Amino acid sequence: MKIPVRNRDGVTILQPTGKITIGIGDVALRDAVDDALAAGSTSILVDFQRASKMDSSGMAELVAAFKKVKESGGEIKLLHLPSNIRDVLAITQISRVFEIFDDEDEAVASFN
Amino acid sequence: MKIPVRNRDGVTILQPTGKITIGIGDVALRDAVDDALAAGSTSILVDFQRASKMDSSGMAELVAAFKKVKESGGEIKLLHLPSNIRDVLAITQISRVFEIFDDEDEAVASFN
Amino acid sequence: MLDSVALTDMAEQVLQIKVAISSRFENIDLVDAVMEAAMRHFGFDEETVERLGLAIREAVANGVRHGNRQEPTKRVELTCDLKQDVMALRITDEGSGFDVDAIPDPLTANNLFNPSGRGILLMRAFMDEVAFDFDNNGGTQVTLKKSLPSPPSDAGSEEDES
Amino acid sequence: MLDSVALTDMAEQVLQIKVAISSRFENIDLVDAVMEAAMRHFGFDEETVERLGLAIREAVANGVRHGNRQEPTKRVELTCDLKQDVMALRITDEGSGFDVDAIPDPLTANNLFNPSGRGILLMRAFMDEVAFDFDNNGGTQVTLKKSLPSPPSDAGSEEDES
Ligand SMILES: Nc1ncnc2c1ncn2[C@@H]1O[C@H](COP(=O)(O)OP(=O)(O)O)[C@@H](O)[C@H]1O
Ligand SMILES: Nc1ncnc2c1ncn2[C@@H]1O[C@H](COP(=O)(O)OP(=O)(O)O)[C@@H](O)[C@H]1O
Repeated sequence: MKIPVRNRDGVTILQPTGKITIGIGDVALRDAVDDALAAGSTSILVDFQRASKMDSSGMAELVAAFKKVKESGGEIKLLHLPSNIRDVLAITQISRVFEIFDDEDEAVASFN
Repeated sequence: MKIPVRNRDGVTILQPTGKITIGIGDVALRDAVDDALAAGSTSILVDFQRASKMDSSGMAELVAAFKKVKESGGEIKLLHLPSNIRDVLAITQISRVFEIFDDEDEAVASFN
Repeated sequence: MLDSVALTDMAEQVLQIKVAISSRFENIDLVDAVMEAAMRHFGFDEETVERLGLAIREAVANGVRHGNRQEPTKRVELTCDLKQDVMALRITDEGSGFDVDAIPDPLTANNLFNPSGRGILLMRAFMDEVAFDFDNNGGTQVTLKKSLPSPPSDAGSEEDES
Repeated sequence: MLDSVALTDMAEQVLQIKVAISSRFENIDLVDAVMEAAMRHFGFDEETVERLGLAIREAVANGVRHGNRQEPTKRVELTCDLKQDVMALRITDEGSGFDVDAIPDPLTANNLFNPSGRGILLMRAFMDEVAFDFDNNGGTQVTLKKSLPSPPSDAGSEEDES
Protein backbone atom coordinates (compact mmCIF):
# COMPACT_ATOMS: atom_id res chain seq x y z
CA MET A 1 0.00 0.00 0.00
CA LYS A 2 1.44 3.31 -1.06
CA ILE A 3 0.06 6.48 0.47
CA PRO A 4 -0.88 9.20 -2.07
CA VAL A 5 1.06 12.44 -1.69
CA ARG A 6 0.27 15.89 -3.01
CA ASN A 7 1.74 19.30 -2.55
CA ARG A 8 -0.13 22.49 -1.76
CA ASP A 9 1.57 25.84 -1.08
CA GLY A 10 4.73 24.08 0.08
CA VAL A 11 2.84 21.70 2.36
CA THR A 12 3.17 17.94 1.71
CA ILE A 13 -0.23 16.33 2.17
CA LEU A 14 -0.32 12.58 2.81
CA GLN A 15 -3.65 10.78 2.54
CA PRO A 16 -3.56 7.23 3.98
CA THR A 17 -6.50 4.98 3.04
CA GLY A 18 -8.20 2.31 5.13
CA LYS A 19 -6.69 0.70 8.19
CA ILE A 20 -3.63 2.25 9.76
CA THR A 21 -2.92 -0.91 11.67
CA ILE A 22 -0.22 -3.42 12.45
CA GLY A 23 1.68 -4.90 9.54
CA ILE A 24 0.59 -2.79 6.55
CA GLY A 25 -1.00 0.57 7.29
CA ASP A 26 1.50 1.45 10.02
CA VAL A 27 4.47 0.68 7.77
CA ALA A 28 2.93 2.65 4.91
CA LEU A 29 2.57 5.70 7.14
CA ARG A 30 6.18 5.44 8.30
CA ASP A 31 7.44 5.06 4.72
CA ALA A 32 5.41 8.04 3.51
CA VAL A 33 6.75 10.29 6.27
CA ASP A 34 10.32 9.08 5.66
CA ASP A 35 9.96 9.74 1.95
CA ALA A 36 8.59 13.24 2.59
CA LEU A 37 11.52 14.04 4.91
CA ALA A 38 14.00 12.60 2.41
CA ALA A 39 12.49 14.87 -0.25
CA GLY A 40 13.15 17.83 2.02
CA SER A 41 9.60 18.58 3.22
CA THR A 42 9.39 20.45 6.48
CA SER A 43 5.62 20.98 6.43
CA ILE A 44 3.68 17.70 6.51
CA LEU A 45 -0.07 17.37 6.82
CA VAL A 46 -1.67 13.93 7.23
CA ASP A 47 -5.23 13.87 5.93
CA PHE A 48 -7.21 11.03 7.56
CA GLN A 49 -10.38 11.55 5.54
CA ARG A 50 -10.07 8.14 3.93
CA ALA A 51 -8.68 6.30 6.97
CA SER A 52 -11.01 3.77 8.60
CA LYS A 53 -9.25 2.78 11.81
CA MET A 54 -6.00 3.07 13.72
CA ASP A 55 -4.52 0.69 16.28
CA SER A 56 -1.63 1.12 18.73
CA SER A 57 0.88 0.30 15.98
CA GLY A 58 -0.50 3.13 13.86
CA MET A 59 -0.30 5.41 16.89
CA ALA A 60 3.30 4.35 17.52
CA GLU A 61 4.17 5.39 13.95
CA LEU A 62 2.34 8.66 14.42
CA VAL A 63 4.32 9.68 17.51
CA ALA A 64 7.54 8.40 15.91
CA ALA A 65 6.76 10.61 12.91
CA PHE A 66 6.20 13.60 15.18
CA LYS A 67 9.64 13.11 16.74
CA LYS A 68 11.43 12.59 13.44
CA VAL A 69 9.85 15.60 11.76
CA LYS A 70 10.55 17.80 14.77
CA GLU A 71 14.18 16.67 14.83
CA SER A 72 14.49 17.62 11.16
CA GLY A 73 13.24 21.09 12.08
CA GLY A 74 9.84 20.57 10.46
CA GLU A 75 6.23 20.32 11.53
CA ILE A 76 3.61 17.56 11.12
CA LYS A 77 -0.10 18.19 11.65
CA LEU A 78 -3.31 16.18 11.35
CA LEU A 79 -6.42 16.81 9.26
CA HIS A 80 -9.96 15.34 9.06
CA LEU A 81 -9.78 12.80 11.87
CA PRO A 82 -12.75 10.41 11.75
CA SER A 83 -14.51 10.27 15.13
CA ASN A 84 -13.22 6.79 16.01
CA ILE A 85 -9.59 7.81 15.42
CA ARG A 86 -10.13 11.12 17.23
CA ASP A 87 -11.51 9.04 20.12
CA VAL A 88 -8.44 6.80 20.51
CA LEU A 89 -5.97 9.64 20.02
CA ALA A 90 -7.74 11.43 22.89
CA ILE A 91 -7.65 8.37 25.16
CA THR A 92 -3.94 7.84 24.54
CA GLN A 93 -3.39 11.61 24.86
CA ILE A 94 -1.60 11.68 21.53
CA SER A 95 -3.95 14.45 20.46
CA ARG A 96 -2.26 16.73 23.01
CA VAL A 97 0.91 16.59 20.95
CA PHE A 98 -0.52 17.39 17.54
CA GLU A 99 -2.24 20.35 15.97
CA ILE A 100 -5.48 18.95 14.55
CA PHE A 101 -7.62 20.54 11.82
CA ASP A 102 -11.00 19.94 10.25
CA ASP A 103 -10.47 22.34 7.36
CA GLU A 104 -7.74 21.90 4.77
CA ASP A 105 -7.36 25.63 3.95
CA GLU A 106 -6.87 26.47 7.59
CA ALA A 107 -4.46 23.60 8.08
CA VAL A 108 -2.31 24.61 5.10
CA ALA A 109 -2.35 28.27 6.13
CA SER A 110 -1.23 27.35 9.65
CA PHE A 111 2.26 26.32 8.47
CA ASN A 112 3.88 29.76 9.03
CA MET B 1 -42.52 -8.18 13.08
CA LYS B 2 -45.68 -7.04 11.38
CA ILE B 3 -45.65 -6.62 7.62
CA PRO B 4 -47.02 -3.26 6.36
CA VAL B 5 -50.09 -3.57 4.15
CA ARG B 6 -51.62 -1.06 1.77
CA ASN B 7 -54.37 -1.14 -0.75
CA ARG B 8 -54.22 0.12 -4.31
CA ASP B 9 -57.04 -0.25 -6.84
CA GLY B 10 -58.36 -3.31 -5.00
CA VAL B 11 -54.93 -4.94 -4.79
CA THR B 12 -53.53 -5.72 -1.32
CA ILE B 13 -49.82 -4.89 -1.31
CA LEU B 14 -47.65 -6.50 1.39
CA GLN B 15 -44.14 -5.16 1.93
CA PRO B 16 -42.01 -7.43 4.14
CA THR B 17 -38.81 -5.88 5.51
CA GLY B 18 -35.45 -7.55 6.12
CA LYS B 19 -34.90 -11.26 6.38
CA ILE B 20 -37.67 -13.61 5.29
CA THR B 21 -36.06 -16.47 7.14
CA ILE B 22 -36.74 -19.20 9.65
CA GLY B 23 -38.48 -18.23 12.86
CA ILE B 24 -39.55 -14.64 12.30
CA GLY B 25 -39.73 -13.41 8.71
CA ASP B 26 -41.34 -16.61 7.44
CA VAL B 27 -44.07 -16.50 10.10
CA ALA B 28 -44.69 -12.82 9.42
CA LEU B 29 -45.22 -13.54 5.72
CA ARG B 30 -47.66 -16.36 6.49
CA ASP B 31 -49.61 -14.19 8.95
CA ALA B 32 -49.81 -11.29 6.51
CA VAL B 33 -51.15 -13.53 3.74
CA ASP B 34 -53.63 -15.19 6.13
CA ASP B 35 -54.83 -11.77 7.31
CA ALA B 36 -55.27 -10.56 3.73
CA LEU B 37 -57.30 -13.65 2.85
CA ALA B 38 -59.38 -13.31 6.04
CA ALA B 39 -60.11 -9.71 5.04
CA GLY B 40 -61.43 -10.99 1.73
CA SER B 41 -58.56 -9.95 -0.57
CA THR B 42 -58.34 -11.92 -3.77
CA SER B 43 -55.56 -9.84 -5.34
CA ILE B 44 -52.33 -9.94 -3.34
CA LEU B 45 -49.03 -8.43 -4.40
CA VAL B 46 -45.89 -9.01 -2.32
CA ASP B 47 -43.38 -6.19 -2.75
CA PHE B 48 -39.86 -7.40 -1.87
CA GLN B 49 -38.16 -4.00 -2.29
CA ARG B 50 -37.21 -3.89 1.38
CA ALA B 51 -36.48 -7.61 1.81
CA SER B 52 -32.83 -8.53 2.34
CA LYS B 53 -32.76 -12.30 2.10
CA MET B 54 -34.95 -15.39 1.93
CA ASP B 55 -34.17 -18.92 3.06
CA SER B 56 -35.96 -22.23 2.42
CA SER B 57 -38.43 -21.49 5.23
CA GLY B 58 -39.39 -18.22 3.54
CA MET B 59 -39.74 -20.10 0.25
CA ALA B 60 -41.93 -22.73 1.92
CA GLU B 61 -44.25 -19.96 3.10
CA LEU B 62 -44.25 -18.43 -0.35
CA VAL B 63 -45.40 -21.62 -2.09
CA ALA B 64 -47.88 -22.30 0.74
CA ALA B 65 -49.28 -18.80 0.19
CA PHE B 66 -49.62 -19.47 -3.54
CA LYS B 67 -51.67 -22.60 -2.83
CA LYS B 68 -53.89 -20.97 -0.21
CA VAL B 69 -54.62 -17.91 -2.32
CA LYS B 70 -55.36 -20.04 -5.39
CA GLU B 71 -57.71 -22.24 -3.35
CA SER B 72 -59.57 -19.11 -2.22
CA GLY B 73 -60.01 -18.19 -5.87
CA GLY B 74 -57.51 -15.34 -5.70
CA GLU B 75 -54.13 -14.48 -7.18
CA ILE B 76 -50.77 -13.69 -5.54
CA LYS B 77 -47.91 -12.08 -7.47
CA LEU B 78 -44.40 -10.84 -6.69
CA LEU B 79 -42.85 -7.39 -7.16
CA HIS B 80 -39.32 -5.93 -6.95
CA LEU B 81 -37.32 -9.07 -6.23
CA PRO B 82 -33.77 -8.22 -5.16
CA SER B 83 -31.22 -10.12 -7.24
CA ASN B 84 -30.27 -12.52 -4.46
CA ILE B 85 -33.87 -13.55 -3.86
CA ARG B 86 -34.54 -13.76 -7.60
CA ASP B 87 -31.49 -16.02 -7.79
CA VAL B 88 -32.72 -18.55 -5.20
CA LEU B 89 -36.29 -18.54 -6.50
CA ALA B 90 -34.87 -19.44 -9.91
CA ILE B 91 -32.72 -22.25 -8.52
CA THR B 92 -35.65 -23.76 -6.65
CA GLN B 93 -37.88 -23.16 -9.69
CA ILE B 94 -40.41 -21.33 -7.54
CA SER B 95 -40.22 -18.45 -9.99
CA ARG B 96 -41.91 -20.67 -12.58
CA VAL B 97 -45.05 -20.63 -10.45
CA PHE B 98 -45.36 -16.88 -9.87
CA GLU B 99 -45.93 -13.88 -12.04
CA ILE B 100 -43.05 -11.53 -11.21
CA PHE B 101 -42.98 -7.75 -11.83
CA ASP B 102 -40.42 -4.99 -11.62
CA ASP B 103 -42.94 -2.17 -11.94
CA GLU B 104 -45.75 -1.57 -9.46
CA ASP B 105 -48.14 0.06 -11.95
CA GLU B 106 -47.83 -2.90 -14.28
CA ALA B 107 -48.22 -5.35 -11.43
CA VAL B 108 -51.37 -3.70 -10.11
CA ALA B 109 -52.87 -3.39 -13.61
CA SER B 110 -52.21 -7.10 -14.24
CA PHE B 111 -54.90 -8.12 -11.72
CA ASN B 112 -57.52 -7.44 -14.47
CA MET C 1 -8.87 -9.60 2.87
CA LEU C 2 -6.11 -12.17 2.50
CA ASP C 3 -3.37 -11.15 0.17
CA SER C 4 -1.95 -13.51 -2.40
CA VAL C 5 1.08 -14.32 -0.25
CA ALA C 6 -1.23 -15.56 2.48
CA LEU C 7 -3.09 -17.72 0.00
CA THR C 8 0.09 -19.27 -1.34
CA ASP C 9 1.33 -20.13 2.14
CA MET C 10 -2.02 -21.44 3.26
CA ALA C 11 -0.66 -25.01 3.53
CA GLU C 12 1.10 -24.18 6.76
CA GLN C 13 -1.51 -21.78 8.03
CA VAL C 14 -4.14 -22.31 10.68
CA LEU C 15 -7.33 -20.37 10.13
CA GLN C 16 -10.20 -21.87 12.01
CA ILE C 17 -13.53 -20.50 13.17
CA LYS C 18 -15.96 -22.34 15.42
CA VAL C 19 -19.40 -21.24 16.44
CA ALA C 20 -21.54 -23.16 18.93
CA ILE C 21 -25.17 -22.19 19.53
CA SER C 22 -28.10 -23.55 21.47
CA SER C 23 -30.96 -24.62 19.26
CA ARG C 24 -32.93 -21.43 18.88
CA PHE C 25 -33.84 -19.93 15.53
CA GLU C 26 -32.51 -16.47 16.35
CA ASN C 27 -29.03 -17.88 16.98
CA ILE C 28 -28.81 -18.89 13.31
CA ASP C 29 -28.33 -15.20 12.52
CA LEU C 30 -25.15 -15.16 14.64
CA VAL C 31 -23.63 -17.99 12.62
CA ASP C 32 -24.65 -16.23 9.43
CA ALA C 33 -23.19 -12.87 10.49
CA VAL C 34 -19.89 -14.40 11.62
CA MET C 35 -19.48 -16.55 8.52
CA GLU C 36 -20.39 -13.74 6.12
CA ALA C 37 -17.67 -11.59 7.70
CA ALA C 38 -15.17 -14.45 7.51
CA MET C 39 -15.98 -15.24 3.88
CA ARG C 40 -15.50 -11.60 2.87
CA HIS C 41 -12.09 -11.78 4.53
CA PHE C 42 -11.34 -14.97 2.57
CA GLY C 43 -11.90 -13.00 -0.63
CA PHE C 44 -15.30 -14.22 -1.81
CA ASP C 45 -17.28 -11.55 -3.68
CA GLU C 46 -20.57 -10.25 -2.27
CA GLU C 47 -22.79 -12.42 -4.46
CA THR C 48 -20.88 -15.55 -3.47
CA VAL C 49 -20.89 -14.57 0.21
CA GLU C 50 -24.67 -14.25 -0.03
CA ARG C 51 -25.04 -17.66 -1.71
CA LEU C 52 -22.62 -19.52 0.56
CA GLY C 53 -24.15 -17.79 3.58
CA LEU C 54 -27.54 -19.12 2.60
CA ALA C 55 -26.20 -22.67 2.19
CA ILE C 56 -24.64 -22.42 5.66
CA ARG C 57 -27.90 -21.05 7.14
CA GLU C 58 -29.78 -24.01 5.69
CA ALA C 59 -27.40 -26.55 7.23
CA VAL C 60 -27.49 -24.82 10.63
CA ALA C 61 -31.29 -24.39 10.47
CA ASN C 62 -31.69 -28.10 9.74
CA GLY C 63 -29.61 -28.91 12.82
CA VAL C 64 -31.71 -26.58 14.97
CA ARG C 65 -35.09 -27.64 13.60
CA HIS C 66 -34.93 -31.21 12.33
CA GLY C 67 -31.93 -32.47 14.28
CA ASN C 68 -32.28 -30.89 17.71
CA ARG C 69 -36.02 -30.10 17.39
CA GLN C 70 -35.33 -26.69 18.91
CA GLU C 71 -34.42 -28.15 22.30
CA PRO C 72 -32.38 -25.28 23.71
CA THR C 73 -30.08 -27.55 25.71
CA LYS C 74 -28.89 -29.17 22.49
CA ARG C 75 -26.24 -27.49 20.41
CA VAL C 76 -25.45 -26.98 16.80
CA GLU C 77 -21.76 -26.45 16.11
CA LEU C 78 -20.09 -25.12 13.03
CA THR C 79 -16.38 -25.49 12.32
CA CYS C 80 -14.80 -23.67 9.40
CA ASP C 81 -11.27 -24.52 8.33
CA LEU C 82 -9.33 -22.79 5.64
CA LYS C 83 -6.86 -25.29 4.23
CA GLN C 84 -4.85 -24.74 1.10
CA ASP C 85 -7.35 -23.04 -1.16
CA VAL C 86 -10.51 -24.68 0.20
CA MET C 87 -12.97 -23.54 2.82
CA ALA C 88 -14.24 -26.64 4.60
CA LEU C 89 -17.24 -26.42 6.92
CA ARG C 90 -18.63 -29.01 9.29
CA ILE C 91 -22.03 -28.50 10.91
CA THR C 92 -23.08 -30.96 13.61
CA ASP C 93 -26.19 -31.45 15.69
CA GLU C 94 -27.31 -33.82 18.44
CA GLY C 95 -30.34 -35.22 16.63
CA SER C 96 -31.05 -38.66 15.29
CA GLY C 97 -30.05 -38.32 11.66
CA PHE C 98 -32.14 -39.02 8.57
CA ASP C 99 -32.14 -40.89 5.31
CA VAL C 100 -30.66 -38.58 2.70
CA ASP C 101 -31.81 -40.75 -0.20
CA ALA C 102 -35.42 -40.55 0.97
CA ILE C 103 -35.63 -36.77 0.56
CA PRO C 104 -37.94 -36.04 -2.38
CA ASP C 105 -36.51 -33.98 -5.23
CA PRO C 106 -38.03 -30.52 -4.77
CA LEU C 107 -37.73 -29.76 -8.49
CA THR C 108 -40.17 -32.35 -9.79
CA ALA C 109 -43.58 -30.92 -10.66
CA ASN C 110 -45.27 -32.92 -7.90
CA ASN C 111 -43.03 -31.44 -5.23
CA LEU C 112 -43.01 -27.84 -6.34
CA PHE C 113 -45.60 -27.03 -3.68
CA ASN C 114 -43.99 -29.23 -1.08
CA PRO C 115 -42.87 -27.00 1.78
CA SER C 116 -39.70 -28.98 2.40
CA GLY C 117 -36.58 -30.20 0.62
CA ARG C 118 -35.12 -26.93 -0.62
CA GLY C 119 -32.42 -26.55 2.03
CA ILE C 120 -30.29 -29.42 0.79
CA LEU C 121 -30.95 -28.34 -2.81
CA LEU C 122 -29.51 -24.89 -2.03
CA MET C 123 -26.47 -26.37 -0.29
CA ARG C 124 -25.78 -28.50 -3.37
CA ALA C 125 -26.38 -25.57 -5.74
CA PHE C 126 -23.92 -23.25 -4.00
CA MET C 127 -21.19 -25.48 -2.54
CA ASP C 128 -18.62 -27.57 -4.43
CA GLU C 129 -19.15 -30.53 -2.13
CA VAL C 130 -21.95 -31.52 0.24
CA ALA C 131 -21.85 -34.67 2.38
CA PHE C 132 -23.88 -36.04 5.24
CA ASP C 133 -22.49 -38.34 7.92
CA PHE C 134 -24.24 -39.75 10.92
CA ASP C 135 -22.35 -40.58 14.06
CA ASN C 136 -23.09 -43.52 16.32
CA ASN C 137 -25.23 -41.48 18.67
CA GLY C 138 -27.28 -40.43 15.68
CA GLY C 139 -26.28 -36.79 15.27
CA THR C 140 -25.93 -35.40 11.77
CA GLN C 141 -22.67 -34.01 10.45
CA VAL C 142 -22.92 -31.94 7.29
CA THR C 143 -19.72 -31.25 5.39
CA LEU C 144 -19.69 -28.33 2.97
CA LYS C 145 -16.68 -27.40 0.85
CA LYS C 146 -15.96 -24.49 -1.43
CA SER C 147 -12.79 -23.51 -3.27
CA LEU C 148 -11.51 -20.04 -2.54
CA PRO C 149 -11.60 -17.54 -5.39
CA SER C 150 -8.24 -17.11 -7.11
CA PRO C 151 -6.24 -14.34 -5.46
CA PRO C 152 -6.85 -10.94 -7.01
CA SER C 153 -4.07 -9.31 -8.96
CA ASP C 154 -2.23 -6.70 -6.90
CA ALA C 155 -3.65 -3.92 -9.01
CA GLY C 156 -7.22 -4.79 -8.18
CA SER C 157 -6.87 -5.12 -4.42
CA GLU C 158 -7.24 -1.45 -3.47
CA GLU C 159 -10.66 -1.88 -1.88
CA ASP C 160 -9.36 -4.27 0.83
CA GLU C 161 -7.77 -1.43 2.63
CA SER C 162 -10.92 0.18 3.91
CA MET D 1 -29.66 -8.96 16.70
CA LEU D 2 -30.74 -10.83 19.81
CA ASP D 3 -34.20 -10.00 20.97
CA SER D 4 -34.99 -9.38 24.62
CA VAL D 5 -36.36 -12.88 25.10
CA ALA D 6 -33.01 -14.31 24.05
CA LEU D 7 -31.21 -12.03 26.50
CA THR D 8 -33.43 -13.02 29.39
CA ASP D 9 -32.91 -16.70 28.74
CA MET D 10 -29.18 -16.33 28.27
CA ALA D 11 -28.45 -18.30 31.45
CA GLU D 12 -29.25 -21.55 29.71
CA GLN D 13 -27.92 -20.52 26.33
CA VAL D 14 -24.71 -21.49 24.63
CA LEU D 15 -23.26 -18.87 22.34
CA GLN D 16 -19.59 -19.42 21.72
CA ILE D 17 -17.24 -18.28 19.00
CA LYS D 18 -13.65 -19.45 18.63
CA VAL D 19 -11.10 -18.23 16.16
CA ALA D 20 -7.65 -19.76 15.82
CA ILE D 21 -5.01 -18.15 13.61
CA SER D 22 -1.36 -18.67 12.86
CA SER D 23 0.80 -15.78 13.92
CA ARG D 24 0.67 -13.51 10.90
CA PHE D 25 -0.37 -9.89 11.05
CA GLU D 26 -2.92 -10.17 8.25
CA ASN D 27 -4.84 -12.85 10.17
CA ILE D 28 -5.65 -10.29 12.86
CA ASP D 29 -8.13 -8.77 10.41
CA LEU D 30 -10.06 -12.06 10.31
CA VAL D 31 -10.51 -12.06 14.08
CA ASP D 32 -11.55 -8.42 13.91
CA ALA D 33 -14.08 -8.98 11.12
CA VAL D 34 -15.63 -12.02 12.82
CA MET D 35 -15.86 -10.36 16.22
CA GLU D 36 -17.28 -7.11 14.86
CA ALA D 37 -20.06 -9.08 13.17
CA ALA D 38 -20.71 -11.05 16.36
CA MET D 39 -20.79 -7.93 18.55
CA ARG D 40 -23.30 -6.25 16.23
CA HIS D 41 -25.49 -9.34 16.63
CA PHE D 42 -25.09 -9.11 20.41
CA GLY D 43 -26.62 -5.65 20.24
CA PHE D 44 -23.63 -3.35 20.74
CA ASP D 45 -23.96 -0.05 18.87
CA GLU D 46 -21.50 0.87 16.11
CA GLU D 47 -19.30 3.09 18.25
CA THR D 48 -18.97 0.39 20.91
CA VAL D 49 -18.31 -2.29 18.29
CA GLU D 50 -15.49 -0.12 16.98
CA ARG D 51 -14.00 0.38 20.45
CA LEU D 52 -14.33 -3.22 21.60
CA GLY D 53 -13.03 -4.37 18.23
CA LEU D 54 -9.90 -2.29 18.75
CA ALA D 55 -9.36 -3.71 22.25
CA ILE D 56 -9.65 -7.23 20.81
CA ARG D 57 -7.25 -6.37 17.95
CA GLU D 58 -4.69 -5.16 20.49
CA ALA D 59 -4.89 -8.37 22.53
CA VAL D 60 -4.59 -10.55 19.42
CA ALA D 61 -1.79 -8.40 17.97
CA ASN D 62 0.17 -8.73 21.22
CA GLY D 63 -0.16 -12.50 21.01
CA VAL D 64 1.05 -12.50 17.40
CA ARG D 65 3.88 -10.03 17.88
CA HIS D 66 5.14 -10.15 21.46
CA GLY D 67 3.94 -13.63 22.48
CA ASN D 68 4.50 -15.73 19.37
CA ARG D 69 7.03 -13.39 17.73
CA GLN D 70 5.25 -13.92 14.41
CA GLU D 71 6.31 -17.57 14.22
CA PRO D 72 3.68 -18.86 11.82
CA THR D 73 3.57 -22.33 13.39
CA LYS D 74 2.42 -20.79 16.65
CA ARG D 75 -1.22 -19.95 17.14
CA VAL D 76 -3.24 -17.24 18.75
CA GLU D 77 -6.69 -18.37 19.82
CA LEU D 78 -9.68 -16.29 20.78
CA THR D 79 -12.71 -17.68 22.57
CA CYS D 80 -15.80 -15.54 23.04
CA ASP D 81 -18.58 -16.70 25.37
CA LEU D 82 -21.86 -14.95 25.89
CA LYS D 83 -23.05 -15.80 29.39
CA GLN D 84 -25.94 -14.11 31.11
CA ASP D 85 -25.46 -10.52 30.07
CA VAL D 86 -21.67 -10.53 29.73
CA MET D 87 -19.41 -11.08 26.75
CA ALA D 88 -16.27 -12.82 27.99
CA LEU D 89 -13.23 -13.15 25.76
CA ARG D 90 -10.08 -15.17 26.23
CA ILE D 91 -7.07 -14.61 23.97
CA THR D 92 -4.17 -17.04 24.30
CA ASP D 93 -0.75 -17.30 22.72
CA GLU D 94 2.21 -19.71 22.92
CA GLY D 95 4.76 -17.14 24.02
CA SER D 96 6.66 -16.75 27.27
CA GLY D 97 4.54 -14.17 29.08
CA PHE D 98 5.64 -10.84 30.52
CA ASP D 99 5.54 -8.76 33.66
CA VAL D 100 2.36 -6.69 33.50
CA ASP D 101 3.49 -4.40 36.34
CA ALA D 102 6.67 -3.50 34.49
CA ILE D 103 4.82 -1.93 31.54
CA PRO D 104 5.42 1.84 31.68
CA ASP D 105 2.33 4.05 31.88
CA PRO D 106 1.97 5.47 28.35
CA LEU D 107 0.18 8.56 29.65
CA THR D 108 3.04 10.08 31.64
CA ALA D 109 4.79 12.94 29.84
CA ASN D 110 8.01 10.93 29.58
CA ASN D 111 6.32 8.09 27.77
CA LEU D 112 4.14 10.06 25.40
CA PHE D 113 6.68 9.43 22.63
CA ASN D 114 7.28 5.86 23.65
CA PRO D 115 6.15 3.67 20.77
CA SER D 116 4.76 0.98 23.06
CA GLY D 117 2.31 0.49 25.90
CA ARG D 118 -0.90 1.76 24.32
CA GLY D 119 -2.43 -1.63 23.54
CA ILE D 120 -3.10 -2.55 27.15
CA LEU D 121 -4.24 1.02 27.84
CA LEU D 122 -6.89 0.72 25.10
CA MET D 123 -8.06 -2.68 26.39
CA ARG D 124 -8.52 -1.17 29.84
CA ALA D 125 -10.24 1.94 28.47
CA PHE D 126 -12.83 0.00 26.48
CA MET D 127 -13.48 -3.21 28.43
CA ASP D 128 -15.09 -3.60 31.86
CA GLU D 129 -12.47 -6.08 32.96
CA VAL D 130 -8.96 -6.91 31.72
CA ALA D 131 -6.82 -9.64 33.26
CA PHE D 132 -3.58 -11.38 32.33
CA ASP D 133 -2.74 -14.94 33.30
CA PHE D 134 0.32 -16.94 32.41
CA ASP D 135 0.18 -20.68 32.09
CA ASN D 136 2.95 -23.05 33.14
CA ASN D 137 4.39 -23.24 29.65
CA GLY D 138 4.62 -19.48 29.65
CA GLY D 139 1.84 -18.54 27.23
CA THR D 140 -0.21 -15.46 27.94
CA GLN D 141 -3.96 -15.60 28.47
CA VAL D 142 -5.76 -12.28 28.27
CA THR D 143 -9.30 -12.13 29.64
CA LEU D 144 -11.54 -9.29 28.47
CA LYS D 145 -15.09 -8.80 29.70
CA LYS D 146 -17.86 -6.44 28.69
CA SER D 147 -21.48 -6.22 29.79
CA LEU D 148 -24.03 -6.41 27.02
CA PRO D 149 -26.10 -3.29 26.36
CA SER D 150 -29.57 -3.47 27.88
CA PRO D 151 -32.05 -4.94 25.43
CA PRO D 152 -33.73 -2.34 23.22
CA SER D 153 -37.42 -1.70 23.73
CA ASP D 154 -39.53 -3.44 21.11
CA ALA D 155 -40.43 -0.14 19.54
CA GLY D 156 -36.85 0.71 18.78
CA SER D 157 -35.75 -2.59 17.29
CA GLU D 158 -36.97 -2.06 13.72
CA GLU D 159 -33.52 -1.81 12.23
CA ASP D 160 -32.58 -5.37 13.27
CA GLU D 161 -34.75 -6.76 10.62
CA SER D 162 -32.63 -5.81 7.67
N1 LIG E 1 -29.80 -32.26 10.56
C1 LIG E 1 -30.89 -32.98 10.26
N2 LIG E 1 -31.42 -33.85 11.17
C2 LIG E 1 -32.53 -34.57 10.87
N3 LIG E 1 -33.19 -34.50 9.69
C3 LIG E 1 -32.72 -33.66 8.75
C4 LIG E 1 -31.55 -32.87 8.98
N4 LIG E 1 -31.31 -32.15 7.86
C5 LIG E 1 -32.28 -32.45 6.98
N5 LIG E 1 -33.14 -33.37 7.50
C6 LIG E 1 -34.31 -33.98 6.80
O1 LIG E 1 -34.19 -33.72 5.42
C7 LIG E 1 -35.34 -33.02 4.94
C8 LIG E 1 -34.97 -32.03 3.85
O2 LIG E 1 -34.17 -31.00 4.35
P1 LIG E 1 -34.05 -29.64 3.55
O3 LIG E 1 -33.73 -29.95 2.14
O4 LIG E 1 -33.10 -28.79 4.28
O5 LIG E 1 -35.51 -29.00 3.57
P2 LIG E 1 -36.39 -28.47 4.78
O6 LIG E 1 -35.47 -28.24 5.94
O7 LIG E 1 -37.01 -27.24 4.25
O8 LIG E 1 -37.37 -29.55 5.04
C9 LIG E 1 -35.93 -32.34 6.18
O9 LIG E 1 -37.31 -32.11 6.02
C10 LIG E 1 -35.62 -33.40 7.26
O10 LIG E 1 -36.56 -34.41 7.24
N1 LIG F 1 0.95 -11.58 24.78
C1 LIG F 1 2.11 -11.00 25.17
N2 LIG F 1 3.24 -11.73 25.26
C2 LIG F 1 4.41 -11.15 25.64
N3 LIG F 1 4.54 -9.84 25.96
C3 LIG F 1 3.44 -9.06 25.89
C4 LIG F 1 2.18 -9.57 25.50
N4 LIG F 1 1.28 -8.58 25.55
C5 LIG F 1 1.95 -7.47 25.94
N5 LIG F 1 3.26 -7.75 26.15
C6 LIG F 1 4.30 -6.80 26.63
O1 LIG F 1 3.64 -5.66 27.13
C7 LIG F 1 4.07 -4.48 26.42
C8 LIG F 1 2.95 -3.48 26.32
O2 LIG F 1 1.93 -3.96 25.46
P1 LIG F 1 0.93 -2.97 24.79
O3 LIG F 1 0.39 -2.07 25.85
O4 LIG F 1 -0.07 -3.77 24.03
O5 LIG F 1 1.78 -2.07 23.81
P2 LIG F 1 2.62 -2.44 22.50
O6 LIG F 1 2.12 -3.77 22.01
O7 LIG F 1 2.33 -1.32 21.56
O8 LIG F 1 4.03 -2.49 22.94
C9 LIG F 1 4.59 -4.99 25.11
O9 LIG F 1 5.53 -4.12 24.55
C10 LIG F 1 5.20 -6.33 25.50
O10 LIG F 1 6.48 -6.14 26.05
